[in-house]
Amino acid sequence: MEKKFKPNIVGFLCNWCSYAGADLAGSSKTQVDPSLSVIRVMCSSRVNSNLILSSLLWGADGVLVAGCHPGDCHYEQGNYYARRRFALLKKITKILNLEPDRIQLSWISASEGKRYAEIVNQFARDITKKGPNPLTRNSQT
Amino acid sequence: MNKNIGVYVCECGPNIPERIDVDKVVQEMSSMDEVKTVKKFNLMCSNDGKKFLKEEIEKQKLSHVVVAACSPKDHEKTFMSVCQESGLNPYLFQLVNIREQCAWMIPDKEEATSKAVKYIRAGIHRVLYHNPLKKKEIEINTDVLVIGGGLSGIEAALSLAGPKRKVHIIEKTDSLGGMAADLSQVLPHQGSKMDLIKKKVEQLESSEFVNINTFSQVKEVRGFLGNFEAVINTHSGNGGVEEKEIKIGAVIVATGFNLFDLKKNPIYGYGEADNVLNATEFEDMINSEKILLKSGKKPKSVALVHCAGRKEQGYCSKVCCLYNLKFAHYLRDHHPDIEVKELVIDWCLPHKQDQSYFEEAKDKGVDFIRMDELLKTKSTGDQIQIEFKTNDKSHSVSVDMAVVAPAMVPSEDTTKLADILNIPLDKSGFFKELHEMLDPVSTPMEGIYLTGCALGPKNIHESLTQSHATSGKIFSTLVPGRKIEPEVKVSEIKEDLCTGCQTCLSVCFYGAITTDSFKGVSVVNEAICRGCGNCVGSCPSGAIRSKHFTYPQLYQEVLDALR
Amino acid sequence: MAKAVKIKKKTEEGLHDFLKSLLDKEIIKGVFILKKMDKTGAVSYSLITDPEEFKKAVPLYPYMPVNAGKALANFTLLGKAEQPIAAILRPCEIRAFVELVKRTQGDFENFLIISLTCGGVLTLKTISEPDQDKLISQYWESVKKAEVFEHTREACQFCEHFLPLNADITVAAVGKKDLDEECLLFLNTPKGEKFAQEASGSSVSEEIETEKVQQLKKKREELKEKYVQQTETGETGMKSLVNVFAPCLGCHGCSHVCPICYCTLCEFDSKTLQYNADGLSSDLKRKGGLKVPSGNLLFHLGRMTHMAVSCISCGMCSDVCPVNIPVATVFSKAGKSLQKVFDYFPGKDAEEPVPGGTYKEEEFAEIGEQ
Amino acid sequence: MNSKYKPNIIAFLCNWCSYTGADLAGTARMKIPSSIKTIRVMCSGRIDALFVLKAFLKGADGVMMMGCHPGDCHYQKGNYNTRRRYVLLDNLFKTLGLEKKRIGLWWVSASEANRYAKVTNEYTEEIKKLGPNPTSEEIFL
Amino acid sequence: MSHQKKEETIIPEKGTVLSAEKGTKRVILDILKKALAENLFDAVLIPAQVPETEAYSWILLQDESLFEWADPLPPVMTVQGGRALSSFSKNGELEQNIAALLRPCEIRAAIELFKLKQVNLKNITLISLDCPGAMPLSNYMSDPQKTKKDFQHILEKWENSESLRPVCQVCQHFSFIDGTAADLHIGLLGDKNKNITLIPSSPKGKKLLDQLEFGTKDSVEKWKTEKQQLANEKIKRIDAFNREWKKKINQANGFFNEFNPCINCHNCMNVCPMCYCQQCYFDSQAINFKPEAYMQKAEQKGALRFPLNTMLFHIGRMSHMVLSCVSCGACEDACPVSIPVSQLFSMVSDQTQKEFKYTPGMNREDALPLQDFTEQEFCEVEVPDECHEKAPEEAK
Amino acid sequence: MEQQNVLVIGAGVAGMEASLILAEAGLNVHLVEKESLIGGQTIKFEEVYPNMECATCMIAPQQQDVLQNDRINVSLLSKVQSVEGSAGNFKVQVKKKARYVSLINCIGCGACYEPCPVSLGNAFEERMSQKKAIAVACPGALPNAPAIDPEACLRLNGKKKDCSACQEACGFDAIDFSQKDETVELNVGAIIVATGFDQFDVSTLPQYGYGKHPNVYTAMEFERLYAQNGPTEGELTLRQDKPIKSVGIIHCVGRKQEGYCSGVCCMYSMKFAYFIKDKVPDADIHEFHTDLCIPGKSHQKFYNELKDKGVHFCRFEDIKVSGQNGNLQVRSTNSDGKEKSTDTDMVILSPALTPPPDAEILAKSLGIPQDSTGFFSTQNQKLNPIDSEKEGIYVIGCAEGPKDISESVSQAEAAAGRVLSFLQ
Repeated sequence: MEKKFKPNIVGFLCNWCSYAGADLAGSSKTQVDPSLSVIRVMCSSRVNSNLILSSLLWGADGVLVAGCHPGDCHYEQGNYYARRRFALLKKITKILNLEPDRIQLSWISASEGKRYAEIVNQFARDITKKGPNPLTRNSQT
Repeated sequence: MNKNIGVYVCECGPNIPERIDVDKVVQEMSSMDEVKTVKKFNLMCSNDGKKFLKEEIEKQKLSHVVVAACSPKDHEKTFMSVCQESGLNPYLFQLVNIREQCAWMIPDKEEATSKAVKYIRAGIHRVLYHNPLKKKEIEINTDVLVIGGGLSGIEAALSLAGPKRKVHIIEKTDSLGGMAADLSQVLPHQGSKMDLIKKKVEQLESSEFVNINTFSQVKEVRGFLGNFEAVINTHSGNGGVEEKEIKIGAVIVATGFNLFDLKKNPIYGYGEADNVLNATEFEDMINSEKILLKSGKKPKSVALVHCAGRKEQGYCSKVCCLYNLKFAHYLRDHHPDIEVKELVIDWCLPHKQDQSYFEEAKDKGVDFIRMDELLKTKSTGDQIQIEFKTNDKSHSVSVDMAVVAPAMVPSEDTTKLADILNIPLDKSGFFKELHEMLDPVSTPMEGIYLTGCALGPKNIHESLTQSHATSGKIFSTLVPGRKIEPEVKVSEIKEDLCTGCQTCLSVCFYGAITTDSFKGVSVVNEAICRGCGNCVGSCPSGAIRSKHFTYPQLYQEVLDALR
Repeated sequence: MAKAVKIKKKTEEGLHDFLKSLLDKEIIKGVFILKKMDKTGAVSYSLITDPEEFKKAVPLYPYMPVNAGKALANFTLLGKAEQPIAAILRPCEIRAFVELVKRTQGDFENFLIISLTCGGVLTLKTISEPDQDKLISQYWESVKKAEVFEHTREACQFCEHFLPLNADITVAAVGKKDLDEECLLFLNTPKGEKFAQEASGSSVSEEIETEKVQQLKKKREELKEKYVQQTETGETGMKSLVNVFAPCLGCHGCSHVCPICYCTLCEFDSKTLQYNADGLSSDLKRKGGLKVPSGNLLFHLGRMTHMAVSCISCGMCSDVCPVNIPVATVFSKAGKSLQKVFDYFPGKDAEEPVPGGTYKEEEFAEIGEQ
Repeated sequence: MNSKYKPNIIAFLCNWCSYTGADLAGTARMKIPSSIKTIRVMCSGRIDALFVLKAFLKGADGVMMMGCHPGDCHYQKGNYNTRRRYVLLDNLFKTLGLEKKRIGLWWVSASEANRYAKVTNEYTEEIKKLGPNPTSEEIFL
Repeated sequence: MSHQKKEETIIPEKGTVLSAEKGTKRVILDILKKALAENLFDAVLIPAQVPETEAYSWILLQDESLFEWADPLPPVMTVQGGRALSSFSKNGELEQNIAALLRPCEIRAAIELFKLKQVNLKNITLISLDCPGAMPLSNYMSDPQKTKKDFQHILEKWENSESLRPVCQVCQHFSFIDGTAADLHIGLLGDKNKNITLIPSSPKGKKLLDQLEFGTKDSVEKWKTEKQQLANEKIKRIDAFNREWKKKINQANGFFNEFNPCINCHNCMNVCPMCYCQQCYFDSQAINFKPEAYMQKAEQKGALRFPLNTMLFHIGRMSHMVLSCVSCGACEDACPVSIPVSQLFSMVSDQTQKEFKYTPGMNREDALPLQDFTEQEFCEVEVPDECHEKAPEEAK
Repeated sequence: MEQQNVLVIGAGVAGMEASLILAEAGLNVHLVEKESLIGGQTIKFEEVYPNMECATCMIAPQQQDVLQNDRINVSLLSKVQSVEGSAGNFKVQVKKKARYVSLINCIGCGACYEPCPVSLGNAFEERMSQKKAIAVACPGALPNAPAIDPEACLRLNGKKKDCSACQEACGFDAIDFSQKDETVELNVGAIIVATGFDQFDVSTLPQYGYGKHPNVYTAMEFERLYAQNGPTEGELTLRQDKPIKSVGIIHCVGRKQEGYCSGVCCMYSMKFAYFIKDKVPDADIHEFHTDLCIPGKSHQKFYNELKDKGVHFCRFEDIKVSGQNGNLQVRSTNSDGKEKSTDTDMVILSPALTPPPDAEILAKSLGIPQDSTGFFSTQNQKLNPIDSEKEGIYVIGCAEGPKDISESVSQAEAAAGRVLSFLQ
């Protein structure tokens, strides 16, 4: 029953830039890899380690956090905090023995529909290449 | 409470069925617990669709509604208001985006269908965790406090004061008028005198809706839009300080600017060489109509030196070029015997009529000299020698008198006031606007506005425009008789769980979180919170909840994403 | 005499096979059971759904990493299990689960509860012992003989309720000499009987409470007396209590692992009982010295008022204590006394109300009237 | 024991019966020992076991719980629960070898000013005999 | 936007050297006794042995008779001192002047907690001392006498010993390194056990020495040299230590294997000074789900471990407090199943703190890493890497 | 004022801001826009200086608010024909062109573009890409619905009267050929003019080589070239395709001719340098400027930063662009008369901002004068910067003169303030 591996990717998108960018990708009929499931949050700063770590431990093959470009945050500074928290998390996930690029932070603006598609497709390709998150089958998580 | 969820799949004409097997979606969803009904509809956002949804909610006695259609950016509000009309709390509704995020993105029908199922299922699970949120209304005070009695402050006060809105204006000096009152002419190319300011001051003083406090400063401001309280200290004549508290709905900061201290850099020769004046001193000379050297003689030549302090401060003050031109015009018009040399780095004349003003000066015989960098100003006996560099070569001119145009710098109380008002400063030390482009007079603290040179160097017409802009903002947010409705999806702190570590406080840009020092817990001011959730992300103990984006709600989405 | 099934296999194997066939045939969707973890010797509870994973299951392993009653409650806190699940629990774990179900912290539905006549569990510390296997075979030898094994928990050593209540199926272990030859499953309920049809054994009629079992019960009762004596509580009142709990770090591990302590935020962790500057000042003035963090005894006594009446004496609390305080023994002592007063046996019946949540008008009439 | 010793007694009174009774005692100018410090609660059922324990461990020489007589509870049955709670505490004190006299439960109705005076005086005397609560000096609690 | 008043840190050159003939501990206690007698403090926070038992606990000591039980350097760390300090000082300014005698890691925890508003340092004088490390709590609890003897031996020799807790063996901050935030440091090194050196490290500390009429006239060079020697040894050890742990963790399932025996008692969190939350997020109801969700996971994985979310707890806790971890080892001491929690956390925190250029508890003024940011940092975490320097924009 | 209605002409960033504030204050706003979409020029920009923020992210929420606000009545494809009356009571005739697409039915799915047989240059994209006769200006345009260009549409221009390709493709019955141009009369109390700007026509100055050399771009062309939602989706693909090694950006194009400094070109020219450095880090970028006009507290920092990045700044007195085979040469003369020649692959011209071509007509219908530059004049340049010569009519944003977004927004808010203050 060797089925082609299709990853499960969780994408946290900020409402103002990245979600709008994703919408633009849709309304421009850009093809985007379906393995990413979008979860809308108001600001990338809402996404903290609790959300990302639990996604990973519960078997997400990849987690994408996308927010406004630095300086563009609808709430002025949220994405800077998001970035710091993310930098910390990158360190932490290392000890889970996961490839550090299973989690990704990207800046996607509302006009960057194409970029959204590129980032998601590339990320999905990367994750597919990496194969399933070993934790998906880890009974301890 | 019984959970009766209604799930409606919008076909969006051919858009969704083209790529998604809607019937399959409907079938999958109907097997879910707590889903009372699943139906598809051709176009939910049409009037028929809205009517249909309304009937369904009423007929089926739905407790929650999930609509799978387009992006929330398009029709979230539409369906929320349908819910509202049907007597269902609009926050017990979830819009699932299967058009942009599935149908239009995924060419493979099977994949798109299963993705849509995933999303809708997540939506159903999520909506079960929704709470009925209620809009709140807060009574407001429409009065306004204007800090600073300069031109900007006066204009704002005049524009705002009226029978339904009182304006308190406070000025730290003895009289209103500010910097502009000392100017010889404000309108260089039209040459009219500046008694207009006087008129405006008189108008203010005679208004029954304006309360003028001179010799006064703010000591404390607390509260939020529509409900501020300010403590004002007024220095009475005998050295005592009188304290009073006023209630206002908005604050306008119009504290103006200071001039760069030319003594900070010896290259300007100010304070060392006689007959090196700064712009204000020269204005005084014009006002007294006597252009004389220290010796009492009339100068034969005057140099107007631009851009003093620009390099030190790191910005162009915008107005200096024009007022130097004004000086040049004045000298040529009234003292044609004085030779005028103007030492310019870059002309900054960004107004449709300023260039012609420059051309006119040129025609009047002003000697414009381009310099790349000023090197030195020194006194050589009777004369002042100014050395500068152009095209990598050194040059110098000698004149009898030099007028140096200093940069505009933040006024001295800026930092203190920023602390009192809890608003940020920018890197140049001026107040920082909420958004440099789109919100140039607001601050992160809703209800506190900025105008004029408190924000950075500005010319008079810009300052006036901004004063009107602040009044526009206040007119539209603080309408007499109306209440304000703060954002509903705000953060909320569970007191029991809060440890009082104030992490949330330090990450909140809007100052919406304060500490209850007695209880040792953080408190969200819902009137200020914008609902970004940064505090939630920062709280280690999960004591903060961002309404409508709670952990359980997001976790439901995560779980279904991983199915 | 009770209905039973006899399988001609080593007890643990027989049980293993029985459960595996249930799982293979999808009669049950999962088995809640102890499982050896890969590589490391650690054992933990798992909900197994994949028959492959089931190979690593060790249903009767004498180790209790967590009171399974608490784990099951965690699983069913927000609703009942949708599909049938078999759960292998020790008698005290079932009692814990019952107590939690009473407090609506869990749901019994759809569980097939399998238990055993319990010889106790080894202490948590033994898991890191190098000669663990030897210890375990020694353990089983003593179980066969219905003896008290010295490396089991203190609470197990004096546990007289080692015959399960509320189990659908009971595995005979204590005092069963032929543990290694045959597997005897008592079928206590119609549900147990129904599921046991899948077991490849012969129906028999056997006695659960054998002579050996009764002997062990008596032995354990005696031991209880002994251990309670040893804790010294009650001899010199407050002073001895203080001394018993003196090493306490305030880690509250005992409450965290206690199946009866189900609160998400313990009152003793909350702000209610924290010192403020004023209180500190007056206490310090009065006593001339103050232990900090304070409230140590208040925590233990308070916790006792909250749960001692429902204490099922599983011994998790003692085992988890980093400073070897015999928490379980003290609590068992208090619990036993309280349970007698209220005529309450914790974990007997999920329908029976908790003593704190009910009353009889006629009881304790003399109180308050003096 | 020093005859001048004045114990510290905390009394939790239910609002409807005992507190009214205590008030009545006051109006009637009855002599109530000054050692009694009353704390009003709406129902004796609100008297948490922790209130009693905390008062005791903080060094109260005696803790009194007072409520309406059985059957008279303003909230129908609160005092039955109180009684059970008292039994629990009493038993705990006994089992652990603590001085069980330091806590007590009395029913005092709104009209029983006399009873209130009586029980408070009696209890104070009893506590006086018992002496100060050793807990109040104990550092290592 | 309140601005914390800066307290300057003096780089100490001079201090007081006192003879320790009577025994190091006695001398320290005598100093404190003197300070109490002269009303320089109202009370001293110090470890003490509970009479009639072998247990140690923290006491706020006011009555002189209690000095009999006090022990400035007990063989074990029971409750982490930072936590003890927090327990009574977090709810407002104290009325008493209190001196707290803490190990360096406890001082650092106290400073971190101070930043998190869990300790109010207003009327507290922090006194630290050179720390030889502590013995594992479980060893002490099973054989107090032997452990005490071993510890005494270590204290005399100041040599590394395998019997110390592993994190203590590689502790870099066992002493006053470069401006710890205590007010006064007591150097036990320097003529080991013959003398003790009092080094003032804040104006408060200096004033205290003056008030005690010790002054600051003696050179502290000797202490400095010895301390440096010991530090160098430790630094060598820590590299090997980190390497070894990295290797272990980098094996397949390394992290999970280590935490496998976890029984979810949360002792590690409850004794951790930096886990200051009332209720741990991982105990909260936020991560409770319906049985179906768990079943779904179990089916996905083949088996699902109970108690649920044990690993999430550990990794999540790590993400919450690793930047503030002072490697005090309390967690490991409290673990009933001997998981090397502290060693793991210490390894991770060592690296993470370097990344954030932050050493917890060194300085009262440093902003906590997650309450702060700069615009130009960590650009490398964005993908695709778009690290263009932004136009200068105002931070706060 | 009797009328609580306000007319706002132009739905650019200034017009939208003014409308939103007035609507929030409780007034009814008629927002008249000549294009088929709102947002004005700002939405063409990928990023705006000085903080390099994404313009779409910045503006989109505002556009949404305008479209969803009950108090704002947006008329697209509309122009003001005539104005009568005085402050407090203006009667305005607005001519509204037919869109031929029902905004109520259309959901913006875009099914209609494909079958349309007509292609033409997209003016929104500076004709750098093609669009169909029925199309939206760019992806993400708001309102998200196409319009039919009646001159291009075969059915409407009579070339093929039975063409109904789009109508057949539409699943929502949104295409309505029966729509007619109409004129509506509005009663308003005040008028806010926010008609924006146009760009100086660089083809009138041959020395810049625009039109002759394909790789000479105007600023607006470059904005679209760079935009993610533009014709090349943000790729810097030149008209005459070649790798970009060197770029010349020429300031002050048309300044002399128009007689004023536009005040924004220096900054946006530097923004271009920033863009190019971002995409092609090795590229040599030359900024040819006369006077650098970078007022404002954060602008100079932007300049300093670029200089640090190695962008060359060169002051010129005279300049000329020539070229051969796609290689461009910029010859500049400095104030000393020294000549310098620079080889580039691409030249971007930063033209002056000018009044839109129909300003004159509008000025006449409104009865307010234009000044010598062609922008609307205001009462008093310094003390009443937004009040036109006629009471009740306010001029804001670039309709009043060249300015940046920040100033335009300030003026918009100020105009709202004036109207509301007047009402008080």
